[in-house]
Amino acid sequence: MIEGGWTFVFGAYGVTFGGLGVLAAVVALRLRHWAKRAKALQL
Amino acid sequence: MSGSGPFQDKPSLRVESLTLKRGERILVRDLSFVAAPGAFVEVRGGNGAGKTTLLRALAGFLKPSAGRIVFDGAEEPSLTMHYVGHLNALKGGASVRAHLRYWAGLFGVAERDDEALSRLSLAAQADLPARVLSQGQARRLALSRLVIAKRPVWLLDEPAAALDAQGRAVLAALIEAHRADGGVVVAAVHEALGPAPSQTLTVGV
Amino acid sequence: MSAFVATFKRDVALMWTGGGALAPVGYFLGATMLVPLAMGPDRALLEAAGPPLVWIAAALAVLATLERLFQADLEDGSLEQMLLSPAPLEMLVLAKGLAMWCVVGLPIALAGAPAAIALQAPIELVPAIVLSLALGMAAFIGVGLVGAALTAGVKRGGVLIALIVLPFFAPPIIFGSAVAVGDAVAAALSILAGCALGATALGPIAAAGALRLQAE
Amino acid sequence: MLTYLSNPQRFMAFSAWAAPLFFAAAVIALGVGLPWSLVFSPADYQQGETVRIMYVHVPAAWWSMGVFAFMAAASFVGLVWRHALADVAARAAAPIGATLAGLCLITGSLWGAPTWGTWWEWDGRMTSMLVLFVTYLGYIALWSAIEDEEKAARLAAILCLVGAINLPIVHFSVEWWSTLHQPASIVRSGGSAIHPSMLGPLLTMAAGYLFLFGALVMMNMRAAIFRRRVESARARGGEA
Repeated sequence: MIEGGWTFVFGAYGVTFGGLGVLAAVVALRLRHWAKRAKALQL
Repeated sequence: MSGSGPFQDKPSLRVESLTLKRGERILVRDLSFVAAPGAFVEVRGGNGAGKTTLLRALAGFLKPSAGRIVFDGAEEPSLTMHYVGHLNALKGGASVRAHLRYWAGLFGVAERDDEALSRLSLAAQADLPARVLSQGQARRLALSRLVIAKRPVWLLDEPAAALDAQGRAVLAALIEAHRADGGVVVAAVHEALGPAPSQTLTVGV
Repeated sequence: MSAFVATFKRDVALMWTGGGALAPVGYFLGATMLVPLAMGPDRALLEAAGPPLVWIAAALAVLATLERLFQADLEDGSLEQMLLSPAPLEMLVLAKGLAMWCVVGLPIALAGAPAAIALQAPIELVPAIVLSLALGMAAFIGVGLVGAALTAGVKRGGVLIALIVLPFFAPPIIFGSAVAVGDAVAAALSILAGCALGATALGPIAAAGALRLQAE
Repeated sequence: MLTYLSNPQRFMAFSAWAAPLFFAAAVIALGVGLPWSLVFSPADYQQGETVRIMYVHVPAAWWSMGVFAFMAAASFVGLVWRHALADVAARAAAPIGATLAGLCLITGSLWGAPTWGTWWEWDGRMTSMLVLFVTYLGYIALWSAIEDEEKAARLAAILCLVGAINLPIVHFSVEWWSTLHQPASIVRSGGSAIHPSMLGPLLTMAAGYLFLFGALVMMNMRAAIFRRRVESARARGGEA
C-alpha cells in the first residue's frame, strides 16, 4: 500500500477544479459579453 | 453528341424564383427566366452585384437558398455545361497542348487539340508552357474548353476579359456558331460581347 | 482516355516538372540524418532504437508535400472544372492521391532502405521496411488528402494540416515501427496493408466532400 | 425533444432556464462528490489515498470521449440535414471536451507518479487520450482558421466524423502496440474491479461533470447565437 500521496491527490483535485472553474468563468464571461451586445442592438 | 452537328436533345435552362445569398447578404432575389435552345442571355450588373454568384449557382457550385434551377432535357446538369469563370484553370508548368489533352480526358471526349488550336488561333503556342502565355492567350486557352467538349450550355463569366479585338471576334464567332447549333449561352458581361443577346438580366440594385 | 487516367497523368507530369521527388526525398534523408546527431553515434543505442525513426522522417516528408495538393487547384479554378467532369470527384481525388504516391510515396519508401541501414537496421529487415514504408505512404497520403482538402482555403495552412493529420498517422506509425524493429513483422505488415486500404477507400470520399464545400 | 429544440428561438427560450438549472445541478453534484470522494470514501488497500485521484480522472476520461461522440452526432446532423443549430452545438462542445481531455491527461500523470513511479506511461489508455486531445486541438484550429462560418462548420463536421472513425482504430492499435512492448507489468485498479463503496462518489462526480458539460455547452451555444445576431444586425446596418 502506498503511504501518503496526499500531495498528488490535492494536486489533481486542484488542477481539475481550477481548470473547470476557469473554463466555466471564460464561458460565462463570453456569454455575458455577447448577450449584452445583442440586447443593446435590439433596443 | 459527337461531331459538330446540332445538339440532339437541345436542353433549355429554366430558373424559377431563385434567391442567392452570400453569407447574410442577399445578392439575387426571386429571379426567374427561361433560356430556350439558341438563347443568348446577357447578365449585367455592377461589380459585386452578384453576376458571378448567379453563374456559379447555375453551374451547381453554390446551393440556392430558395428557388430552382432546371435543365430541361438533361439528366445530369453538370455534364451539359461549360463554366468559364474568372479563373482560367491553367497550370503554369503544363503546355498548351497538355491542357487540351487533359481537358478532353477530364470531360470524357475524344481529343481534338488541332481543331481547338486553330479555332482559338493558338497553334503557334501549342508547345509553350502556360506560364509564358500573354493574358489574352491564356484566356483563349481557357475558352478552348468550349470547343474541346461539345456541351450545350455555356456559362461564361466576363469571357472577353483580357481579350484583344481579334480575340473578341473569335469569341463572338464561337457564340454565334453555338447558338446556331441550338446551344444556350449565359454570359456575365461588362460591355456587349458582339452578338445581340436574346435577353438581358440585370442583377443587383 | 478516362478522366481518372487524365488526372493521374497530369498530376504526375506537373509534380515531375515541379521537381519530382527530389525535395521530399531530400527532406526525408535530411531528417534521418538528424537522428544519430540527436542520439549520439553509439551503435548499440542506434541498433536498439534507431530504425523506427525512419517513420518520423517519412511522416514529416509527406506532411511537407500536402499543403499545395488541392490549394493550387482551388486558387487557379481547376477544381471548378473537376466538378464538371463526368467522373465523380472522389475518383479524381483518388487519381491525384495515386499520382502523389507514385511520385513522392514510392521514392521515399525506396529511400527508406539507405535510411534504415544508416540507422543500423539489420540488413535482412530492410526489404520489409521498404515494403512497410510503401504501404504506410499510401495510408499517410489517403488521410493526407482529407487534411489537404479541409485546409485548401487556408493561407499558409501547413501547420494546420500537420495538426489535423497527425492523429491519423498514429496507427500506421505504430505498425510500421513494429516492422522496423522486427516485431511481429507479418502481422504488422498485413495490418498496415489494411490501414492503407482503408485510408485509400475513405480518404477520397471525405476529401471530395470537403472540396465540394471549398468550391462554393 | 431534439426536433422541438432544433428551432433557435425555442432553443434560446429553453436554454435560458435550462442552462442555469444544469449549472446548479452540477454545483450540487460536485459539491456532494467532492467531500465524498476526498474524505468519506475509503482509501484503497493497495494505492492508499492516491486512489482518490480516480474520482476526478475517470469522469474526465469518460466525458472527454462522450463529448467527442456528442460532437460527432451533432456534426452528422449538421452535415446531412444542414442544420445550423447542430453546427453551433458541435463547435460549442469542442473547447469543453478539449479541457476534459487535458485534465484527464494531467490527473493521469499525477496518478501515475505515486502508483507507477513515473509521470508518464505510454500505456494504451493514456496514449489514446493524448491522440484524442490532439484531435480536439485540430478541430478547434480548423474552425478558427476558416473565415466563412458556414463553410467552417461543414468542414469541421467532416473532420469530426473522420476523427470519430480514427479514434477506435488508434485505440486498438495502441493496445496491440503496448502488449507487444510491455508485458502487463502495470497493475491498475479502477476499471473492472471496482469496490462498490467507490462507485457512489465516482458516479456522483461523473454526474457533476455531465451537468457541467450540459450547462457550459448551452452557454457557449447561447453566446454563439447572440454573436450571430449581433453580426447580422451589423451587416444589415452596414447595407442600409
